Parts: sequence; structure tokens; C-alpha cells
Amino acid sequence: MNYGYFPGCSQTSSAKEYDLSLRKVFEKLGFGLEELCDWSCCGATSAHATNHKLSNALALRNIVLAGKQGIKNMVAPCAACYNRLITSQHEISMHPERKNETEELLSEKIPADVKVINVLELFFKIGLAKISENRKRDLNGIKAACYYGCLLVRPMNINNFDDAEQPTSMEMIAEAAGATTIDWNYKLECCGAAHSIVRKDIVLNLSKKIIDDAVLNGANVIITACPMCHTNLDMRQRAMKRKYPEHLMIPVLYITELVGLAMGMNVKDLGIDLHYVNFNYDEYIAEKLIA
Amino acid sequence: MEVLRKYASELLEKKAVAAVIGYVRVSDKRTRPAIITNPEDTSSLVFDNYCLNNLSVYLTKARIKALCRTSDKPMKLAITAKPCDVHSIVALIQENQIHRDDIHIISFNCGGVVKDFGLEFSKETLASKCIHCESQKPVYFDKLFGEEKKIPAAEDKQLQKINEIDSMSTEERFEFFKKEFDKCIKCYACRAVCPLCYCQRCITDKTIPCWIESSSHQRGNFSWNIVRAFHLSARCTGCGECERACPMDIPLGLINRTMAIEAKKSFSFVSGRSLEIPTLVGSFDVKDSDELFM
Amino acid sequence: MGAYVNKDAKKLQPSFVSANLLTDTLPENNHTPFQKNNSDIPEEIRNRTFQDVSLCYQCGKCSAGCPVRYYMDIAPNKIVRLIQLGFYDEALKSSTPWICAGCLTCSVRCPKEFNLAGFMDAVREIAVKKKVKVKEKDILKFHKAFLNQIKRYGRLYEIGLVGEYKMKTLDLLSDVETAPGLFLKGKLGLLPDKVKDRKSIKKIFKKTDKKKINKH
Amino acid sequence: MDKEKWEPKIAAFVCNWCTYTGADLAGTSRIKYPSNTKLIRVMCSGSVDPVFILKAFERGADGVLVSGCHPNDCHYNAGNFHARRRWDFFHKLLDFIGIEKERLQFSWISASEGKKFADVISKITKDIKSLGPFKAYKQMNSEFTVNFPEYNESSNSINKELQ
Amino acid sequence: MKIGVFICHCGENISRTVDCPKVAEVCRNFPGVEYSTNYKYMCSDPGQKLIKDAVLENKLDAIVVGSCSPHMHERTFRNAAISAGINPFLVEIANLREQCSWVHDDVEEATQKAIELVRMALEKVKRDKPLTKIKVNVTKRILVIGGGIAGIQAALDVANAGYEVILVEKEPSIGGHMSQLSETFPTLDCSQCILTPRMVEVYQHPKIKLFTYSEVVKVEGFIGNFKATIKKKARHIIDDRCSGCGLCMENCPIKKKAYNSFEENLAFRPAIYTPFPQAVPNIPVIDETICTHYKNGKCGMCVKVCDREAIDFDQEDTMFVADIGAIIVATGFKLYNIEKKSSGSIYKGYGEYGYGKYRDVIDGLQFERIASASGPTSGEIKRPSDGKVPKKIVFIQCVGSRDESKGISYCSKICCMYTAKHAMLYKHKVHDGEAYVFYMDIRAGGKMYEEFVRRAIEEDNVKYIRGRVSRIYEEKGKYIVKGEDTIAGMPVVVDADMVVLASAMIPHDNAPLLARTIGIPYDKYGFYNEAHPKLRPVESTTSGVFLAGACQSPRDIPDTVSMASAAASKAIILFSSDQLEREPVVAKVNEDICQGCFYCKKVCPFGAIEVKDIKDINGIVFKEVAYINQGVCKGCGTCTATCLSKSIELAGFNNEEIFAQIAAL
Repeated sequence: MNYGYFPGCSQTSSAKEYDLSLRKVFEKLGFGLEELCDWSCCGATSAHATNHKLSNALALRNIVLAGKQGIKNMVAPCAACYNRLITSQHEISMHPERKNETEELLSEKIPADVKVINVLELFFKIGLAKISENRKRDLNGIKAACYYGCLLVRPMNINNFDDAEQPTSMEMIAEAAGATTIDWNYKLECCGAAHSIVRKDIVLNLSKKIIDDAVLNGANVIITACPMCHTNLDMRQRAMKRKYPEHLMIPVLYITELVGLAMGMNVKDLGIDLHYVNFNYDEYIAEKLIA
Repeated sequence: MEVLRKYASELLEKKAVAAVIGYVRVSDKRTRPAIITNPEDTSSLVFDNYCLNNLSVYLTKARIKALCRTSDKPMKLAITAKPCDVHSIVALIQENQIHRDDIHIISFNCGGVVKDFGLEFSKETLASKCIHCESQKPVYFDKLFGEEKKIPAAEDKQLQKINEIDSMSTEERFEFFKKEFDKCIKCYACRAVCPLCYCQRCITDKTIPCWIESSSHQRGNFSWNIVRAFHLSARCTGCGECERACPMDIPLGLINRTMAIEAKKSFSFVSGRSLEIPTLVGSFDVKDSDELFM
Repeated sequence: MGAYVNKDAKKLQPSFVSANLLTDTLPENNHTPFQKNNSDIPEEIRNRTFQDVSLCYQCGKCSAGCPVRYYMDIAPNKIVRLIQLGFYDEALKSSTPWICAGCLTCSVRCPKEFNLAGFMDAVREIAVKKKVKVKEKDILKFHKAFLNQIKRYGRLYEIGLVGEYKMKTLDLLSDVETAPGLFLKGKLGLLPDKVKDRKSIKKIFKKTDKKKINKH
Repeated sequence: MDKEKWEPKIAAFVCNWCTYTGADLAGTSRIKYPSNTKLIRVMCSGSVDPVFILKAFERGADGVLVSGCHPNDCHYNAGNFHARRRWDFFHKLLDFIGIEKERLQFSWISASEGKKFADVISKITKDIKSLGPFKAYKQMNSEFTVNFPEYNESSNSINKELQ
Repeated sequence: MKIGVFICHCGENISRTVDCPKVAEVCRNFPGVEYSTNYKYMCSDPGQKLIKDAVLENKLDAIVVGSCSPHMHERTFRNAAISAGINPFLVEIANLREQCSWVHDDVEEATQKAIELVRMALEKVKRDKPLTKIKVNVTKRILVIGGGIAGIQAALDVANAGYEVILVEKEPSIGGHMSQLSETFPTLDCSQCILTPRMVEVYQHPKIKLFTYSEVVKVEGFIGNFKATIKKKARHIIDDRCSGCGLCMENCPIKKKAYNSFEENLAFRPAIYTPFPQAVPNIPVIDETICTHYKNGKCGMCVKVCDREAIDFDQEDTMFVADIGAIIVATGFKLYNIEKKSSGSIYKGYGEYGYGKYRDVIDGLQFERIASASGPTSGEIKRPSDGKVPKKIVFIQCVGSRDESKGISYCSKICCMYTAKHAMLYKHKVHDGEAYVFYMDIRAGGKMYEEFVRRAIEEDNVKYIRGRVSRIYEEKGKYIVKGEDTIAGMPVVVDADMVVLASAMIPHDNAPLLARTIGIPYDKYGFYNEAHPKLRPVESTTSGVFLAGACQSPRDIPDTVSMASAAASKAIILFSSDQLEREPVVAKVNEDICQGCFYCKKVCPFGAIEVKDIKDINGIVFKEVAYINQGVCKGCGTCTATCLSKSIELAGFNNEEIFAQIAAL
């Protein structure tokens, strides 16, 4: 079965490896990802922060395109895109006046049957058994702190696939891939995403707290499913090290990269070498392929 | 056919049943109902595509009493019933008119019946209830005859008509039904033939107070037809006998079916399909829709 | 806030008199009566969020859980309070809506199911529309730069964004540590990734720009 | 009929415990509403037979309202639940037969909802006014020639005779 | 039939907008009207005399009064009719005040409507049939459901008035939640010390029959004549042999398989147990689910040590049927649990507080047990996880309560007070400890209540922080409580050793089931509804069923006790007469035409309809028809509308009367 794919802007640049690993993993699992033709920005942060109508229109333009392309299930790997798309959809479904307004703006009818899902949901849709079946490598050296970030499982009344306060879906995926997971407290705390460029001080502090809690609870890898989280956690670690010399560098992987590793793919294939913090492969994985 | 006759005759001989209500052939394309008490008479029993009456209308309390309670040991009453007639029997059981133990259901795998006597059975002459029939096998029976058959596929004109009426404006609908009801001559054939119209004294026969004006005037006709349809909504099993019996060809089936569709849509309920599911009339769900209410 | 009564006042004022919540100085005979404010702001917030600010009962759970609370000048719940009471200027001038990262922690936990993150979006939008002097102007500049990129290419062109933002803020030297790395790793494309049907994007911008949101 | 001067005739079947009391409250609160509606008190909305409504139409009503206690508030625990199902069918049936939906309306009005009662009465009066007289049914009446002594004024002459 | 019409001016209330003389004048010409008049105050003594005189003078058979709502003065005019020798049910009221003069402005319009209203009443009264009130006997015995403080109080009050009481409690002992409490606000007296004597009094009272470990499974009948079926669950102990020595409990080898629910799961109990040492009756129960005997037939330790041979493994549930005249429902409450809820529940758990995964995040009742001298820690404040004394403790109010996103919008009323008490108890026991209370509002309305809270703050130095807590998580053995003080506008973080949640009071899970069994209405949470929140606060809408305590809404002990006494006095009033009179508005079946489809039986909300066999001369049943028990029927008329053959009529509102009104519209 094919799923629609809405990459989002980060996937084309700062989160290239996410895009790469996602495509590779799903190709290997036997599922096609059909990229949405001529997709545009979802309007995350800046648009909804300053212009509500614009943000709805930008997000729903993509839904219109998906409808035209005949996509029923569309994966949006970026948590911000995902949240933006489902929030806009929810708003127009609850408030028909908003729907009319936006349809007028776009001069198009907005289809109601395009379901936007995130990467975790996608893994659950294809079934976790599929991941364990395709396991080639032992990942039990990895003690993963699964970091959901703020937007992936919120808000509850729109998004019901996992608990908004104590989610477990990413842990289930990581465990299906053979990694050990830890229980920790900051899996839903915000990394400061939107302030990445303007208020680096905020981002640095928030990200530092997240990383520290992961380390405190015994993690040696942080797993994310959002390009913004990844950027902040991965890229900011050098600055952290400079500011707090005792800071422990900890690699940050995308969930797709983790699954890719378990399926026997290489660090380079998955784009893990593009990260700022080195993922020292030998340290975590016994190079023993499972038959 | 022979097996049916043999079975019926055995039942009567063994005194397992007091009588067999069945069809007997009148002519080539015509059968009539018969209540057979003598085993010898069973030789005229038939079952084919021309058995279009719903015999459950004969299952009245009075008849069961008269036929089955004569000897010391109460006997059963056997009835040959098409799968759709079994629905009527189920409804009657649920409404306490007969007891399951009192009757012996001889049913058949059905391949459809003609819409009226004298017609050649074919796709074109198929009764409208058969076109959308979903139960070619009976839901309850004591004896089953015949192989599974296919009902010829035909256009569901009744549904098309319902949709057509649905798309009319309110005034047009009113005019349509006014014209139809205007034809009514208050012969009450619809009532007589309906297995579920079992009341000894019908609401329309009540005069103090007068519920429904009984002259065949427009106003009385309107009330009669509305009340008839309402009393049968969520009860009617869709046997279509009323429409067939109506000498003025009022499309009673249209209304009955519309109400059945609504019952299915709003409450997922189809009358006469199961003895376990409680009837829609007389039950409620706190979660029923509140849409209608300000 | 209490009930300040000016005994010297010749005309008897209503006894419930406003104090400026942001300063703790209240010149005794310089008070303004607490009166009905006919602003369209509550209505506008309602139009945007489909919720009324009166829903909030000021429990403070939002502020308690806010990850960026420490960087705000006024607690998020107090912004709602200010709007409830009609102190719009104070609310719109605050840095709080701009610091809000939109992480939805408050919205998820709110006992009254008030969508505070959406409310903050609305406050920002109103502040821009009313041309309030924004405290966190760099954040606003960033948003504008971001939207300009989208307007131009339909997608985010990160180099363009950073470049434009830096030109706007004249903050040229920060991020020197990350950008070269990004280039080296081939993560930042040198050319923007464009949407083909940029006309439709422009149209969206034009239609939603009636209030001149992005220019001032 | 002169449209200007025509005033609709509306019958309301209301339950004794909630809506009738709510109507009393509207009075105690002096909330004004149009005078076209006349209340017929029944014990429970569950006891209203659909024939009552047909009768009302036959006797020249332009609209009918049935009102009872809110779900779960029924003085008799469940009467209104049964009513709800009954009206669901009857309303659909009338709609199919071609009687305007607004002619027959339903509401839940509790004993404390005097304002709501007035609002509902105003609304139904407005609705019926905009629909105009129930000509379709009235026409059938006018064509009706036989008078039944039962409800006719002439029946009272019998009473007179008895006295 | 001669009818009199009496139009009341109600001072000016009616006559201001309705031209009363004109109405009377017009009505005089209506067929059947013999006499018509108007008067300033029809309900006054002269007004009633006017009616009486007119009736006698004109030999009237029925009257129509155009006045205020029948809910106001129907009874007055009916009594007037009785005194004039007319059947009271041949009186009809046209509501000219609430539904005419008060709601219309235009005099002409209102007058016209008034005339029409009187005409409708006239048509109805012409068809009214004389009715007589129904009399029923009263069984002077009461059933009290629930053996908490409410049930105990109500049972004692009724019993002391000299009537028999059956008290049913589902737990093995009476006492309820109050027996779990350590001390009670605002006096800080020991809960068990004041409760235990009452429990014993119940046990020893000659008029009270106690059924513990029992449930009410069926209630039939009607006021004065209920029939209740009580299931006495198998205790596996022969009651009258057991001396309550406790040897069996001491010797039971199964010690740690089940939590003690009386101790709020903070301790274990053996397989044979009484919930607590002061249990009444002091007879243990065997928990079949963990007892070894029921697994493999072995053990039998308890049998060996019991020299009175009181243990009976083969005992089975027994059913009792009791005739009773009234019921007091006092089933109490339970606490909201923060655990994750199933998707169908109206409640949602608290994920932000860990869904109950932190062992030292406990609820109020657990703290009561910890603080109680008879509790698992013997009154020392200790953490459930490691037994350490918490040096920093956080109390959070309004957990569940006033939190619509978790499913509850109401205030649980008692949490402010018991949290202050908890904080105080903690400070009294851990002198160097710090106590923090996160609150939204302090609702301390009650005698000495506000003073009590202030004492906690001022004398015991409990820190009150105004704000809801956003999150609790564990870090390095401490519980990080993230809050905000909304008064200071400052974030507040406490690294607590223990957190106590003041969870909401909610009804028991099976409260709706019991409500349906008895036939009383309940709200969306499952709290039982009173007949009127202000004027009939302890009555349910089902006559003869009274309510008391926290099964209605959250209540503290003083309120519960006073309402229990109120409910008891209502029951005693009921028992003070031998017979009850009730309105004759009941349904009746025309057996000749009833077809016996029994749809009426299905719709009857009160189970008043039975199957009646009609027999022929030989005694053979030839027809089954519906029969309405006049005592049970409440006269809703749902059956009349459902009946297809129209064989049921509701007296006082029969179809003929309604048709006449429609015709007169």
C-alpha cells in the first residue's frame, strides 16, 4: 500500500537525513511513499503566530493538493507540519464558517477524507511486527531516550493516537527495533523550536535540560521524530559544551534512522554522518548480524 | 414438492399439528391459501414462485385457539412460510400474538415470487419486496425445504421512486400523496391482509372518541393512511401484502419502506429479524438523537 | 488590585477603580474609573479561537507548566486576566505572547479546555494589526523574514531566511559556528527549493494581506 | 384569507411537570410572547399520541408543538425517552408525506426555563407565520361537508335539551 | 350538565390585561354554561363562598375557574367543589394569569385568548368523569441502603421512632468512609471515637436488622408497598457461631496476596478478614479469589483454629425478600482515581501527575490512613514507597474537581477543609517538615471552618500557594512539583518527598445501576437527583424513596448527618398514617379490546403493568390482557399513547377530554 508523503521544508535541507532514512526504511519494508506534488510550506510557527488565515490557507492548500492526487493517508514526518495540518483540518471540520472562508481564499473545495498521520502512526499502521521481522542487527547497546517533543501527541482532542501526557508509541517502535528504552521525564518538554534563530539562549537552556534528564536516567542516545527537535538537540550541543564544560555529548537519532540501523543499513546510507554529535557506531552496536 | 406433501401429511397423521396452513394450486400461475386438517388433502400442497400470500396473517390468537386447543393436549399449528413471511411470524411472536411453541414453521429457500397472480415469473414480474430481499434463507424454521436459489436481479424501482419523492419539494410531496390517498375507498383490505394489523377493534373503528373519520373523504383518508403507516413503522416487516391487496393501487409500500429505511438508518433496526433484539417500539436508548428537540 | 476610593474626589467615582497592574505606584488622585471598554479585542479573539476569554478561571496551571515561563515578563495566565479585565495595552505590549513557543502544554492541560496557545497566536496577531510596539521585535522580524521566504518560494529557503533575518537585525556574527558546518555537511542547499505554482501562494498571501499584516 | 390579518393557530402539548411549569415561570417572570399558542396540559410528553397532532391539524391548527422534560429529568423517569423515539418516526413520516417540518416542532423545556419557553413559543410563532396558513390541510377541511356531531357546536344543543 | 364559569381578577393581575367581565359575559353564552361570573379574588374565602353558593343555587354539576395556574390553586378550588358537593375532578382551571395576562400586553388579544382558554377548559370539563382518590396501605418498615454515617444516622433515627429498619451494606462492616478517617475538621476529634459507639448502637438496636456484605438487587412496588430483594453474599462464616475472636485471621497463611481496601491498599490482608478491628459486625469474610481452599481444597487452617466451627466453605449467596414502606438511599461516594481511564469513561486520568505510577503520590483517603493511629503506619507519617518520613510534603487541591478537561465541573466541597486538616496533622507530627498546599480558591463556608484554615496558615505555618500544579515527576528520589503562584506571578517548583492529591468525590461506579433498580433519576455523573434542590432536598422524584449524604452530591459529615436525619423524619412522617391517599390519575385498560401485545408493559417506567389472564367459564385461559396495578401506576400515560388499539385510558386526562380540548382550540 502506498502512503502520501508531505516532506516539509526542513526535509529538503537541515533535516535531509530524516528524509533519506524515512524513504530508505519504508522502501525496504515494502511500502511506497508518494511525494505530494508541488507541496508548499505548512505555515508552521511564523504564519500561525502572526496571521491565522494565512496559516490555515497555507496548510490546507496541501490538503487540497493531496485530494487531487488521490491521497487518503498522508504522512507528515515533521511534528510541526503534522500539528499544523491536523489543527487546520480540525478547525475547519468544527467550524464550517472557517471552512467556507478558507475555501473561498483557495478557490478550491477542501476534501474531508485526507488523513494526515505522523511517522509513529505510520509505523503502527504498517505494524510493528514488520519491523521486528526485518531486523538484521542487534541494537541492545542502545539505551534510547525517546523524545516526542511538544507537538507530536498534542493536543489530545484532535490527535488520539497516543496519550498526550505519558506516550509510549515511540518506545514500542524502538523496542521493536531491538533497542532498550528508558523511562524519563522530559519526553514531552519543548525544545524551544521556533526560537532556534532569534532566542538561542532560550533554546540552549531548554535543550540542555532535556539532554541532562535523558543522561541522568541512563540514556546514551536520544531518539526524535521531528526535524526541529533534532536541530536544536543535535546542533546546540557544541554550544552547550562551550558554556558548560561538563556537558556530556550524546548522539541524537531520528526514529527512522534507528529502525534503519536495526534493519542492517549503514550509517552513511542513513545520513547519520550528517549529525553534529558523532554517533560512534561501534560503541553502541555489536557488529553481529542476526541471521 | 413431494417431500413437502409427505412431510405435511406425516405431521397431520402423527397428530403433531392440528392443521397445516399452506398453498394449494388453483391454476397454472395461481395458488391460494388453504388450511388443511385432513392428511389426504396434503396432496394439493405446493410451493413455488407463485405462492405470494403471506400466510402468517392467518396466525391469529382466535384461530390457534379454535384449531389447537380442541383436544386435551394442545397441538401445534404448522405453517408454510417463505423466509420473508418468517419475519412476520417473528414480529408476531415478539408482540405476544403467538408463541413460538404453538407453531411449526415449514420454510423454504426462496427464489422470489411474482408480484401478482396470473403473471409469468420473470425478472420483470418480480415482486418489489424480492428485488431488495436480503433473506432468502429463513431466520427461524422447524423444517426447511428446497435448495438455495438466486433471485433474478432487477431494477429497484421502489427505491428509485422513494428517492424521487425525497427530492421533491414539500408541496409536491403533499400533492403526490394527497392524490394517492384520495383514491382510498376505506375498504381496509390493507388492514385485513396485514399480519401485524391484528387488533380486534382497530383504532379507526373507535368512535368515542372518534380517532379517524371513517368516511372515505380526503381528510379521513389522510389520517387513516398516516396512522396506518405510523402504527406499522418499525414494526412492518415489508411483506408488501398491503400494497398488493389495495384495490386502488395506493403505493403503501413506498411509505412502509421509507419508514423501514429510517429505522435502519437511525437505529440499525429491521423488524422481525431476530427474537432476541427487542422491538424498537417499546424500547429506548438514552443516547437516542436529540436533534429534533429545541 | 483593590478598591481604591478617593475621598477627596468631588464627583463620586465608582468605588471599583483600576490600578495599573504593571506598576505598583498609584498616585492617589490620578486614578481612572474602571469602566466598560468597548474594544473589539475580545470579539476578535473569539472569532479566531472560537472561545471566550471568560472561560479562564485563573488557576495558573498554564503558567506552571510553561517551559519558557522564565523568559516572559508576565505570566501567561495574567495575559488572559488582563484581557478579561480590559487592560489591553498592557497585554499587547508584553513580551509573553512573543516568547510563547506554541508548544501546546498549556492547551493540553487546561482544566477548562481553553486553547491558550491559540489565544497567544490571536494576541500576537492583534498586536501586529494594532501596530503595538512589540517588546520582542527580533522575533517579529524573524517571522516576517520567514513569511517573505514562503511568499517568494512557497517553501522555506533556510539560507535566505537566515540571511534576510540577519540583515533585518544587523546581527551578523551569531551562528558562525553552525552555518559553515551545515554547508560542509551539504545540508543547506545553495539554491532555494521552489514551488512550481508560486502564483497560488502569492494569491494566498495577497488575499490574507488585506489588513496589511506584514507591512508596517 | 387576508394575509395581513391572519394570525396562526398553534396547539402545544406540554407535560405537566416541566414545560407547563416552565410556562408558568415565564408568566411569573412576565416574559412576553405571542398569544397564538394555546397549551394543552398532559401528564407527560410520553402520553401524546400522534393522532392528537393530526386532530389538531384537522381542527385548523397551523402548527403544533410538543414539549416535555429534558432527557433524564422526566418526572416519570423514561416517558420522554419513549416520546423521543416516537416523534423521530412521526416527524420523518410527516416530512415524507409532505408536511412542512416546521409545522410540528418539539422541545425540552424544564420547569426552570421560563425564558426558553417564551423563546420557543416566539420561534414557532415566527416559523408558522412565515410558512403561512396550513392551506394544504385546511383545503381538505373546507371540502369536508359532513359534520360530526361529536365536536360540533350543535352537539351542545343536545346538552341544552338534556338540561 | 350544568356548568359554572368563575373568572378571577386576581386583584389586578389578570384584570389589567384581560377584560374579566367580558370573558364572563361571553362564556355565559357557551353551550352548557348555566352560570358565569367574575370576582376580584376567587381564591379568597368570599370567592370560595361565591363558588359554593353558585353551585348550590344553580345546581351546577361542574365548574371552570379562570384564574392562576392549576399548580397554584387547583387544590383550593377542588376543596371548594367538595364543600359544595361536587366531585373535585369535575373542576377545571383555565390558566388566565401565568399563561395569559402576565405574558401578553394587548388587552384585546389577551381577552380573546382568555375566552378561548376558558372554552377549552369547558370542553374538557364536559367530558370529565368523577374520580375518587386511591387509598393504599403503608408497610411501616424502612430499607436503608448504605451503612456509612448517613445510613447509620438515618437507621437510628427511624428505629428510635419505633419503626423497623433494614440496613443493607455492601462491605463486610458498616462504618463507611468515616471509619477510615483519622481526625475530623474543624474540631480535630478522632473520627472512630465518635463513630464506633453509633455503629455498635446500630448492631444492638432491637428494631434494626443489619445486612452486611449484602446488596439490594431488586425493588418492586410503590410508596408504602415496596418489595425489596436483598442478596446476602456468602461470607463463608456462620454468623451466629462466630465470636469474633480473630484467631482465624491470625492463622491464615495467606498474608500478602490482597490489598486491604479499608487501608486504601497501603497494607495487606489475609484471605479471611474483617476490614478493620472495630468492624461491626465483627465477623470475618473469606475472599474466595485468594483462599487456598478454593484453589485446591487444601489448607483449612481457619477451620482448625476455630473451636466454634463457624467456618462453612460451602455457604452460598442467599436471597431475602422484604416488604417495606420506604427507602432511604445513602450509598455515599468514592474518590476520583488519577489512573488512566478507558476510552468510554467520562473521566480522564491525570497523565501529568503520572497516572498513579508514583507510589508517594497518594490521595486524601490514603493520607487519612497514614495519619490514623490505627492505620498501617500507626499514625506516623511515612512514605508508602520506602517508609521514610517526608520532610517536604505537597498537598494539591482540586484534583479532578473543577477540572472539566478531566470530566468533572463541580466543586467537591470538602477538599479545602480536609487538606487544611491534613497539612495541620502533618505539621503536628513532623515538626521540622514543610507543608505546601496548592489551591485555586479556599471554600471554607461553615461553622469554624474559615478559622480552621487560617489556623493552619497562621499557627502551623503551612504555605498556601494559589495555582494549579502543572506537572509532577520524579527526579533523584524527589517529586518535582511544578506550579505557579498566580498571586505573586512567580513560578514555584517544590522538590517534595510526598504528594497528597485532594481527589474529587464521585459516585460509586454502580450508582446508576442501583438508581435504575430502584427507579430514581440521576445526573450525568451518577449522583442521585433530589425532587427539588431547595425545597425537597432529601426526596427523590419517586415517592417513598429518600436520599441522604454524598450519593446526592459531595458533602461533609455535618451536612450528611443532618440530611440523614431529615430523610429519616420524612420517612417517619410517611409512617405516621396507616393509609396513603393518592391522586386517581391512573391508567385503566379496556379488557374487551386489549389485544395483549404488551407494548404498554414494555414502555411502563414503573413496571405497573402486568399480564392478566381472562378465563372462560371452564377456567381455561382464552385471552391475555394488560392489567394496570393502580397502586404502582403514576399516571404518566406513556402506555396510552403506545397502545395501538387504544385500549388504555388515563383517568383525568382521557383521550376524549383531550380531543375535546383540541376541537375547542
